Amino acid sequence: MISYALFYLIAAFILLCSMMVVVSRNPVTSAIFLVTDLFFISALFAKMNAHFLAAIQILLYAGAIVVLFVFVIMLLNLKAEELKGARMTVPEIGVLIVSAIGFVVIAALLGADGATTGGDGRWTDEAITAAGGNTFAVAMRLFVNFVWPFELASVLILLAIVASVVIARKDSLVSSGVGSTAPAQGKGEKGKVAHGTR
Amino acid sequence: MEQLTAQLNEVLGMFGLALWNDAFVQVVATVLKFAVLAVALLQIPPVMVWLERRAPALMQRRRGPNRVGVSLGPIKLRLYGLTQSFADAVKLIFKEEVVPEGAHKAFYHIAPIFGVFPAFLIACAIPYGPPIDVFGYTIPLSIISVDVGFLFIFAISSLAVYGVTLAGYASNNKYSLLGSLRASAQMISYEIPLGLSLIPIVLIYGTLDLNKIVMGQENFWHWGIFTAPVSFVIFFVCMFAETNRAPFDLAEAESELVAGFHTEFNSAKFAAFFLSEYVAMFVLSALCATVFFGGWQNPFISNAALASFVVGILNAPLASFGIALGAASVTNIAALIGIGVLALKAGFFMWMYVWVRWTVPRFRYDQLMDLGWKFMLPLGLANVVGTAFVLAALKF
Amino acid sequence: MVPVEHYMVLATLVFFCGLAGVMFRKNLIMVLMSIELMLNAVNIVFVAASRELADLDGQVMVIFIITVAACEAAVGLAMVIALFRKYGTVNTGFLRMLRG
Amino acid sequence: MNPYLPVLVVLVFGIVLGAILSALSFFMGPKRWTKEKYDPYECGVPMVTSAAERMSVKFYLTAILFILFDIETVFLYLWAVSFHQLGWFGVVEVSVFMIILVTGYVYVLRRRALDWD
Repeated sequence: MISYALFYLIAAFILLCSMMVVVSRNPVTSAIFLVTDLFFISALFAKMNAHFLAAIQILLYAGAIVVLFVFVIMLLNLKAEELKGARMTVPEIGVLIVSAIGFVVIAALLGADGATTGGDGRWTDEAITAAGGNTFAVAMRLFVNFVWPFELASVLILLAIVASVVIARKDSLVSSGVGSTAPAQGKGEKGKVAHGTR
Repeated sequence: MEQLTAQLNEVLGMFGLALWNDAFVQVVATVLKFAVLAVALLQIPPVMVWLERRAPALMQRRRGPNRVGVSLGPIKLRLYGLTQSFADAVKLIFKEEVVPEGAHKAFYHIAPIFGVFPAFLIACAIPYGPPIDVFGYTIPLSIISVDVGFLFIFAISSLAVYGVTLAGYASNNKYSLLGSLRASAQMISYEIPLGLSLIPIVLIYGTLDLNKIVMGQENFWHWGIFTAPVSFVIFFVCMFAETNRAPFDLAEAESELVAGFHTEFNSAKFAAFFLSEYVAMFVLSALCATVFFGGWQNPFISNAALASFVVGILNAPLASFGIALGAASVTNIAALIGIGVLALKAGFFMWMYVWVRWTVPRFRYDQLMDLGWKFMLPLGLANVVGTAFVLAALKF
Repeated sequence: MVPVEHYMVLATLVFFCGLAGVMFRKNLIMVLMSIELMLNAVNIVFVAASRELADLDGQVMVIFIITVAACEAAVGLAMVIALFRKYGTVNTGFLRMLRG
Repeated sequence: MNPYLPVLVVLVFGIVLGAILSALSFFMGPKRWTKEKYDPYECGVPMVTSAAERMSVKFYLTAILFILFDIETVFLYLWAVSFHQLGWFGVVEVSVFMIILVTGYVYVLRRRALDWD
């Protein structure tokens, strides 16, 4: 009984925070709502005995990615009132709710009954605790059965490092308009940029 | 009485609990343990403030506060200024709260909360002593015993950055915005070496759970500092950087940015930031003691042996009062000894904070970031690889 | 034990919040944040399915999803900074300038 | 019961404690409004420009590289837990992973992206 009540409480909070992330005017407010949203999602993972993922969700998502979002928002010093017209109008929110509920109803009607087949059915809760805890089981699974994706993940991270350093550096090639054809145009570009960031 | 318990059981049954069944005991134990821990943690800032005034004074051969004391009726107790900082705490609560105009109201009130609750959460994850048994229930002394141990502490402490960032963003003050950005940039760039420094410990003891790691350090020579000395060096440096203390306190240095991110916060909000800083300091010291200095294990005599020795001595005089201390009290006394030992070790590191603060000059900001990115990170990576290869060579 | 369909419905609703954020918000950073929200909805589905089918591959997939989401956020925000430096604004209104 | 029940209890208490502490002086303290008191603190100099002023891109680059190296730390934690069972296979696998990431780190150093001016 209590696990049902707990699930619906957490689900309600998740939906509330997701709505607030999308609807709120000030980007930092929506970033903080995203953090609380991630907190409740990690509570959901903990409820499903995915302990490692609950910790990772807070560590990587709430503690790193959304910190980057807050940094960029403060770096570009976006003010809520500057974003006139950036708010979601009421009809748009209406479309959101109608399409969400509609999709769920249609899926239910078509008899989509969630995941029922395909798993190897070995890793029940008892098997996981017997094998030495959720973290250990996930680690063994990752390093033995997912070797190639694991190595490609590091290539992906390397790619992201190189890309973000090239794009974001102050005098990087892209942002100083060197890519455009005529250098003169580049200077004009520079003029506009200076004007742009009043 | 029976009718009352029956009703109570019926109400509790609705929550899947029953009087004194396992879950109910765990909830009650958690609440009691948290209450005791919260009271203990709330005492730390005033004592530390007194230490921060008294210790540097004695280091510089001048007298720090040494008059203020307590007069209990006829007895005049001279406490060398200790009660002064308790009076400060009370004053902070009754001061007026000045919210600067133009400040972002919602974040101004939320920022201290984001500072305080992570500190308390990770304070609960540290094992303070061996399990005690009360009325037949053995209750572990770490309030949160999750099997992801470190990762839980590492994840929740990465949330503390929001307290700093929001504080700077909310107070409509250029300098605190710059201070908060600098402080949060420093905290995140020292979080990676902190995380990397604990990986060799997991490699050696094979588990993330702090209780098991303390068990693994039963033998004095298996203490973390002997098995992973480089990790201790990195962790020790990152301890100071993570809490914006000592040589790394540029973000709130008086000479640089007045008070950094919490310039505009006064009275109780300032006390909240103060509390979260000192609690974070205590937690990192306790973590360092737990991981590198054997937690609640004392060097050569095991706690249980010491406890049975103490019980042996106490039994003689107590026998006259007809009280015989049974086995349960041995484990409880062993737990008390464990708490004392851990408190001693954590206290030593708190003293290190004060000691280092008054001996090492402050870093410039680029030196600080270079040390983090260009020295600590490669050292951490090399340490992980080194430990792995040594262990692999030994074991496989 | 909560049936897995409830988790699927929750994930769908969160996904649609993210989708609406991507479609209706005019600020690029809000679009990226909504994408993070959609990825979280996918994470919920994966973990719920992995628990229902007693198979750990779902949880391993979530780790890779978080890696991809982090790299995507990093590079995406790098581009947003470059665009802000070039056009001075982050609203999607400046896309009209690309018209030939 | 789920080992995370105490976490929930402590989380609620922590937030309540933070809220009490944060709001304490709002209720307990006096409220005397004077204009100067409410100006942001500028060491006494009256404020010149509003607080919104551009920050250097260095903070942003630090945050990006923090994420990317945090992922590496997470993968290393996963490996550290399963080190004894994986044996040499695991060591080789993760050292390839780390070699690729160290090249990324060397790239960042050579591009001097992290130099604070």
